[in-house]
Amino acid sequence: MSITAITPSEKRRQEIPHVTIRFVGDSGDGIQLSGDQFTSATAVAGNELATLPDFPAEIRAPAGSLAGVSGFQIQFASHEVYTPGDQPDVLVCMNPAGLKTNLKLLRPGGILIVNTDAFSESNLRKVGYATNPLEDDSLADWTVHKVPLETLTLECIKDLDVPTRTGRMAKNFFALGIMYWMYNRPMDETLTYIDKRIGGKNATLGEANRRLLLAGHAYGETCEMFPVNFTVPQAKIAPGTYRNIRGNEALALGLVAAGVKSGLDVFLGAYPITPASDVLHQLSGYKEFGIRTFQAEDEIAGICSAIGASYGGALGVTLSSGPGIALKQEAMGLAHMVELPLVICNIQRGGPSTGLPTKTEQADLMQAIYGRNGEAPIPVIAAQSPSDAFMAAYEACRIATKYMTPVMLLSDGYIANGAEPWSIPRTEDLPAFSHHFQTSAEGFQPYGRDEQTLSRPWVRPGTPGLEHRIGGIEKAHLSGNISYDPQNHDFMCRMRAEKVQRVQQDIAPTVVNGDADGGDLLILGWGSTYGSITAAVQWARGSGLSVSHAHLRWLNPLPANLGEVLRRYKRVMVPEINLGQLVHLVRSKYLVDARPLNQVRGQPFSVGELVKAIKQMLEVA
Amino acid sequence: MSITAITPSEKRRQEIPHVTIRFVGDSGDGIQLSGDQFTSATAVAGNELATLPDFPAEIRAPAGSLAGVSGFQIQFASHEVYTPGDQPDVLVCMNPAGLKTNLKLLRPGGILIVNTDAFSESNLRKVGYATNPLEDDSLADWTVHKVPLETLTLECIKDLDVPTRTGRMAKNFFALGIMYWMYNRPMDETLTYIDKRIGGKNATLGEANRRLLLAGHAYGETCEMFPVNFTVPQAKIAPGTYRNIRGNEALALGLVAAGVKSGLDVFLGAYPITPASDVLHQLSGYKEFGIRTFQAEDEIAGICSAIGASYGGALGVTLSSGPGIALKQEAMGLAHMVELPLVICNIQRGGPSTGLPTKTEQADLMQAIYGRNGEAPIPVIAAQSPSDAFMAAYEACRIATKYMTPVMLLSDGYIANGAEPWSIPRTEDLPAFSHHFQTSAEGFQPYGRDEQTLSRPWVRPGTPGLEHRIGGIEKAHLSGNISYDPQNHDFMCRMRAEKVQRVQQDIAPTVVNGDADGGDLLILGWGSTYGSITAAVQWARGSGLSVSHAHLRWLNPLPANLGEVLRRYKRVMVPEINLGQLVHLVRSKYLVDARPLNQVRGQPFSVGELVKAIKQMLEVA
Amino acid sequence: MSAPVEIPKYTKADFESDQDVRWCPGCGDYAILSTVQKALSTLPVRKENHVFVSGIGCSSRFPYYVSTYGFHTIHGRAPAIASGLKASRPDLTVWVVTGDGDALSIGGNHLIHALRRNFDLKILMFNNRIYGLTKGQYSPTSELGKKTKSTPLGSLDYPFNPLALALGAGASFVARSMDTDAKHLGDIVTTAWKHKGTSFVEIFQNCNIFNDGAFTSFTEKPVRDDKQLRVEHGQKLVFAKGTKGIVRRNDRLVVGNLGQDATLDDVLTHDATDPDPSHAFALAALDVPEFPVAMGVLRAVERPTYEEMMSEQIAQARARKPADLHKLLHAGYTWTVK
Amino acid sequence: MSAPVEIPKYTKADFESDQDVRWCPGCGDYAILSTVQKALSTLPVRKENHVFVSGIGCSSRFPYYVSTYGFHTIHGRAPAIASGLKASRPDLTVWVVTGDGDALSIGGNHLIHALRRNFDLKILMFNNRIYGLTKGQYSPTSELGKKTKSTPLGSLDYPFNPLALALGAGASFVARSMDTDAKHLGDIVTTAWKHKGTSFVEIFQNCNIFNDGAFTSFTEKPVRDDKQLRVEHGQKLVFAKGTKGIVRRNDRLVVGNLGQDATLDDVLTHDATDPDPSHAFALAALDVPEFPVAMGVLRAVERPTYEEMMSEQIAQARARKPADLHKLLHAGYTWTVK
Ligand SMILES: Cc1ncc(C[n+]2csc(CCOP(=O)(O)OP(=O)(O)O)c2C)c(N)n1
Ligand SMILES: Cc1ncc(C[n+]2csc(CCOP(=O)(O)OP(=O)(O)O)c2C)c(N)n1
Ligand code: SF4
Ligand code: SF4
Ligand SMILES: [Mg+2]
Ligand SMILES: [Mg+2]
Repeated sequence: MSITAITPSEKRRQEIPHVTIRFVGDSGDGIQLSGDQFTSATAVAGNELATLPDFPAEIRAPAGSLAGVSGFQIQFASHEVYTPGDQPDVLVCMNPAGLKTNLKLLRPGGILIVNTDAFSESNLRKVGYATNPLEDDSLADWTVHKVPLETLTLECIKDLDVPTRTGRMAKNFFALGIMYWMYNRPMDETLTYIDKRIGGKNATLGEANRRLLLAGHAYGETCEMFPVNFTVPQAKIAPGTYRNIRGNEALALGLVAAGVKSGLDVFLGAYPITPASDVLHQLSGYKEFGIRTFQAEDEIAGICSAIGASYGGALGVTLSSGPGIALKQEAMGLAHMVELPLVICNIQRGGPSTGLPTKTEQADLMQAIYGRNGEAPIPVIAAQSPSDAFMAAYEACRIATKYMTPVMLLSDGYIANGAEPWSIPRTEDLPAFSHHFQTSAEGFQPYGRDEQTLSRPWVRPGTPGLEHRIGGIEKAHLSGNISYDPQNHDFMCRMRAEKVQRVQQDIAPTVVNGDADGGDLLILGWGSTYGSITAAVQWARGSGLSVSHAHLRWLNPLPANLGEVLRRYKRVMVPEINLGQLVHLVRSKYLVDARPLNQVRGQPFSVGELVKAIKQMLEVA
Repeated sequence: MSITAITPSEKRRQEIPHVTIRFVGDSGDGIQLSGDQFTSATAVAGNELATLPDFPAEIRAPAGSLAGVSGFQIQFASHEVYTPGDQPDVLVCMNPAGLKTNLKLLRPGGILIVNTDAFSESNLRKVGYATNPLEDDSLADWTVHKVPLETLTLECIKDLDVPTRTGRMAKNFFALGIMYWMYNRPMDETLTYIDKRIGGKNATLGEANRRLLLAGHAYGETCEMFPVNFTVPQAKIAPGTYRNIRGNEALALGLVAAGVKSGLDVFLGAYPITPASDVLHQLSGYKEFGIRTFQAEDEIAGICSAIGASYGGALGVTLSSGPGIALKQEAMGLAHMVELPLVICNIQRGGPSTGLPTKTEQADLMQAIYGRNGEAPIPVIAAQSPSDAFMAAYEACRIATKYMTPVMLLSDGYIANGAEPWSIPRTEDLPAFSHHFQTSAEGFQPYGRDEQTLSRPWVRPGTPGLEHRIGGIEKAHLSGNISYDPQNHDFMCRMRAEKVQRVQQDIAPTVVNGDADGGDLLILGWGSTYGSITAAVQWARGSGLSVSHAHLRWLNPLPANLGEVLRRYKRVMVPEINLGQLVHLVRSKYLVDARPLNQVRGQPFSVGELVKAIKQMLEVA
Repeated sequence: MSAPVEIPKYTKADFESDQDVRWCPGCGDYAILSTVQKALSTLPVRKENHVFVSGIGCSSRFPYYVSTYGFHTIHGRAPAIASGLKASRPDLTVWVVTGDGDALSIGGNHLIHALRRNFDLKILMFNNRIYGLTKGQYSPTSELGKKTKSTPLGSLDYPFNPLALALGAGASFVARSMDTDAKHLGDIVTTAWKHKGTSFVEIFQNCNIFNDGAFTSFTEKPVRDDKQLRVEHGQKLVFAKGTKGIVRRNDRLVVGNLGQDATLDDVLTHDATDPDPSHAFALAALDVPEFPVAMGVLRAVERPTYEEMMSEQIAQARARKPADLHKLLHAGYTWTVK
Repeated sequence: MSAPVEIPKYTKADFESDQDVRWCPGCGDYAILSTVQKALSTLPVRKENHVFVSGIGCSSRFPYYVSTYGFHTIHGRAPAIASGLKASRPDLTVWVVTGDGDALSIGGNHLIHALRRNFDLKILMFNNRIYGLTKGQYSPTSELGKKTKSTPLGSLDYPFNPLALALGAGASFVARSMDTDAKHLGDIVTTAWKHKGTSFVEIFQNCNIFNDGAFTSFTEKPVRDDKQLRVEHGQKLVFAKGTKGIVRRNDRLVVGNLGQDATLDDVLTHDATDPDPSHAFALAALDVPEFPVAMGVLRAVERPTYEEMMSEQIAQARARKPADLHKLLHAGYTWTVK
């Protein structure tokens, strides 16, 4: 790895295997930016890492208010990392609101770095502190470093022509500099960012931020307050070219890749909604790939326009979250009936109703499988991590086209906004993905079927001699004419169901991490719980417990061998960020006494609570 | 019973225990009217009965076309009757299209009464008959009575000033007269109908129809063609006052009764759709009950207006079918979140998508339970027969109000359009149904809860001192303020789920018809399969098989004792007019190896196919 | 809508499908079908390049009966589906067939958005002022107080004026015609096809089963001339065989009796191309009994279509940088582990 | 909206709720909130009889901040929910607060239907020409070519003119005002309340985060007088401190320079009560740069409200026959088995 490492004085270094750091402050404090920069630097440093941004629920809450607190957490290590960490070891705190809401998360004995300048009386009052916690003994359990960040910042750039307000807002780079020193992170990447992205627009501001980062670093090095800095050795990372990627970005790239590899034009019809909108934003910037993005008047028009595009021979995609997905169900039924490819991306968020728009949840699974009127099964696939959203999206497109069916892709708020290093695939290594438009009139039947996939032919309007009519009323086998024949309806319902079932042909058998031949406990998961479960299982196996893990990519159909796999274990546990959904599917289907583990707290499982549940289930202390 | 019976000559009478008659003809042939009249006469005759209208799928198909065939079937008996009969014993057929589509249903040896006048060459050609089936030997398996209905009709009224076209259309009354003679039905009721409803508008036409009915009757009596007439002795019917009622009518009356008994104003917001519209039509005629019906611009506005009305302190109701229900799911989530009473009537029809709008199906169960984003459970209740829709609707309203929750009421096309005698309940015997609007500010909390039901208080805007705000974002326990607190969200999701679960308090334990203590096979059903299952189980028990039947009124929550009941039987079978839905719920919940029996042919199970499945499952010949 | 290289000589029969037509005998839809099929046979477009998209309703069964490509979709959503189709396939001629319920009730939002976006769609709305398929409930164009199955005591909603709504939404082309006037309707359909942008055509259509005679107050022979204003771009707004005209008095439109209280000079001239929609709006608002009903093309203003601009953006983006997937995946900061 | 017996003397503070207001500092919503709270305190309506219903958006958070009854519903559906509420509770004053996205994008259909039905709803639409809550995508009122997160190369849809759309839908009351002019806005809100029927008020609102300065072309001090036409019923349409007026020339509206190419007599007079919506439509269509933007009440026409007619039907039905459940259940042919 080619990394510019900055070497601090050797004597104060201490090596640790992993650390979790959390930055908190006001939405205006640049917390997310700091987090992103720290993440890049950490990736460059060769550590494994996982991150979790924690946006304020309010669009723009009053400055300094509890509702306006923004957070960013990162765990990095010299070994594999699957979650952003349960409990931070370090809390970097910009204001009283951040302290009030986040202190309880910091592990006892952990390090608290706090911007004392923000602890004015009015700020304290705003969040309900009667006395200044920095001045009473309420922080006795932690190692506290008080830094007058704003004073230092303003001092450092006082000769530059930067308005005080702007200058004060730049304090995050000073804080970042301290952290870079403390965890021995390379600064090149961030300096380049400052010069290009900030300095490019405003040279003085660029200069100010550059200075602040370096000054923060120097402050760490020289200041008496910090007795030691830490080194987290490089992890053994698989060879490859990496970038850091958020889930929504990866999902968008997966759609672009599907378009390029299949030769199909991608059309996205969507209506903005949190947290799905970013995928729309991303895709709207890829016009050179021929991607047509259409901001529709509502979610129904979004999916309908995508169906229209698929009918015309494009790869129709729509996306939404929460209530927006509920609105699309009628049109999904139409797509199922007319058997056109369509990908519906559901970036799940806290429900029901408007719910908790900025929080994560896995509670739309049953809706994905059963949400439509009548018998209208569709394949359902789930992404399991930010970078994995790329392949999940790619696969969703491939299956939709191959089987001429709508496919629902489940992601969630955690995946969408979380970021992780991604080993960028070589385009030539992506799974083969072709498409076929019928052009020959010979033996053409609008509802004739491919023997293997049961898919019907895809005909682009404009193809001479193949003119035909389709629609949402039940259609006669082969001809596709309207049919009210009772037997035909039964036949066609079963045919469509069977077609969806045939997607099993393209689904890898369930793989077990752990004791493949059976054991005391299998943890069955899906979606974004992947990281927490993996970490918890690793921990449990390390303590000698017979615990294994299987994670589902496809929720409908389920892998052919799943029932057989489940039966190999004495117990099966299904952790979900909902009140129990997948667990119903497997209990019903395999009559296995799988047990649910549920929470809906708008955030991922912590490894700790999974470990606790594992112990309980195995009745060990 | 006070029935005016007409006594034909005794010598030609034959007593039979039951008979199934089917009328078929063109939509314009008055088939449904004949069926209705025959049904009333049969009820008056003191028989048990069940009926099934079979509308053409096309709004108004060309006269004489196969798509335009309308049918009406009735079974009546001297014993209990649960279905309209599998195979007709008699087919009354008005035209070649009716013969072509229905002859295969008639039991071998059955009676075919056919209107020869309609078998013109052009009519035959229209439906693809190369030769006239009345003239070749294709009807040899049946007892055929050829009647030149139109000729007889016109002859009979030639002295009246009735246009030929109109006169020809009145032939159904002549045919009806024959059937009244043949099955010894009282004619008073129909004569009154003719005089009032037809004669009231057009005296000449009234006179014509009166004459035709009597002439048909006389024709039966005197004509050489009919060697015998049949008597179906009176059934032992529970005492009470009866009327014949269709499911949609009963459902509407249940809503009216709920309004009257609870003292709440009923508000219906709905958008027309087949087969739900009739409930809207019915209710719009009950203005004197203060019922406000609002034909909205779409299904979403329909449910939203009902939510607005409930918020204002009315009993909000909405209704739809098929795709219309899918569209309402987002708003159901809102009603669940703000915890307001709301009744959503889903008159299920053939799906998916537009599907088979005029056919019946039970394929919306999973959608009812799981169709929303997030964790948004709602109680689900199902009607099991046309007259039962009254109590099902009443109960849905009662539970919605008592638990402050949306409730989905499932009916279907078969129940909606089917009719049966209904023992009219005394209004004072209806279950108690009160409501409470909070008016006192003392200790008022918008999301405080009743200890027993967990329902929150219902406050009508306009109540001084109780001003508060509600909405679809997660709310804090008690205060109802917006809350993004993770623990609160988990708590509230579980609280709402628990509230829905508490409806169990109002659900009668599962009752088994048959061997209550256990046996070889339990058939578990829900909704409109009630009649077929009851008849099939009766048959099976009659043949000495250990078969029992339990029928669910509530699908969510399930009755508290259901799991325990299911486990008493060696086998459990779940017949549904879908591809397997309730069966998943019970398998998952109770880990019982319940087996599905499914068909989606747009029509109820026949008793025969259920009997066959029972035999197969019990491995008897 | 550039004419393809070779257009076969079509007849009406070339546009008749093999499906049995299933409307009630006497329904106005038959006449419209026949007129449209005839118009199609005269257009310089190959058959396979026409697509008919419809929603749900009697009128929406239309696509089954035309032997081109056809898509009978779901209730109210045809404009949205057609928009997606046109956006990705600007080469096709996309027709939308819809009813007053489909277009203005459940589908109202998609309609007004299609109109403002100006996709090159040809929208034919059959207005029978009733829900036909669901057997006769009042529709958003039914008159106030209408007694139907769902309103036994009379409806309470004021009806939409579809053209006024379309103009309010910013429609670039609006026109009106009727089922029974094949010549006029044929011309209007052809003109609508020629317009580049969303064409909205309201076609009065008799539903003889549930709303018979809805339009007789201005279509019956005795009143027809007096109660219809046939508008033509650039022509004076005269009617009643030239005896009357629309004039402005006290800043309001009134009927002038030529030779009596008004002269031909007073009569306003129709300008369908006026960029300000107010002129067309005023004409759309004219209604019986006080005024004649304006028939013909009320507005036809050209402006770039959505799909044109979309294709242009794509072309420009492509000109700026090549579509390189490898580069895209490797965008931003990357590092290599060996 | 009959005045209840006793109305307490209210101050603005009586309409402030205990919830922290959560808009961005500088957002135009603050000013509107304050003006509306003030207006409420002057109306002869008891506090508990006001209900605020909203959809989803920054603007739709409004109900939380007003200490009356409030219902923050789902995106776009507030008019439908409010209609049901008003239909069953005609005694309440029902306000709808909505944004340009909530009202015109996802909620467009419910809005136009509410307007034609004329429920007595007071609809306040905060038009910031952007989606604020979802962080800055263009809205149906954003100008063509707008660059936003979802349209990095510029939007392709022609915007709605909300008042033109409302008039096309048959609105009985339409008006326009702006966040920063508390006096004008307060008057308009009060007038909207007084109107019996659906009042539609478009309020230009600055979103200083995602669309700052959207209205400066006619609200900035230097251009304000010249670019705003304050309309008053019965008054001449003059502006620019009386130096200009709206006149009709060649049947088109143009700006006349008084004392130069036009006299005060030439200037049109505003008639908000004209039953023909064409006059109001023409005013609504005026736009910069050619014209000033019309502010004030463009249309106020009284006609029976939906809920009035509904209550009337019920009263009549009740007068005709008593509500007897027993009789209803026993309607039609019945028979008794003993
Ligand atoms: C989502 C949905 N809601 C309701 C219906 C029922 N429905 C079908 S057509 C129709 C109205 C048709 O009226 P219109 O568009 O005027 O067509 P017409 O039959 O009069 O030609 C309705 C309410 C449906 N099919 N789907
Ligand atoms: C069904 C649904 N779709 C989408 C959203 C996301 N959403 C919330 S507000 C909004 C637009 C808000 O714009 P506007 O109404 O103009 O309000 P503003 O925030 O600008 O005041 C969108 C798209 C949602 N909450 N629900
Ligand atoms: S119901 Fe009316 S619109 Fe429908 S086919 Fe019959 S006549 Fe035509
Ligand atoms: S985003 Fe815009 S509209 Fe929303 S609160 Fe902030 S300034 Fe106001
Ligand atoms: Mg219609
Ligand atoms: Mg906005």
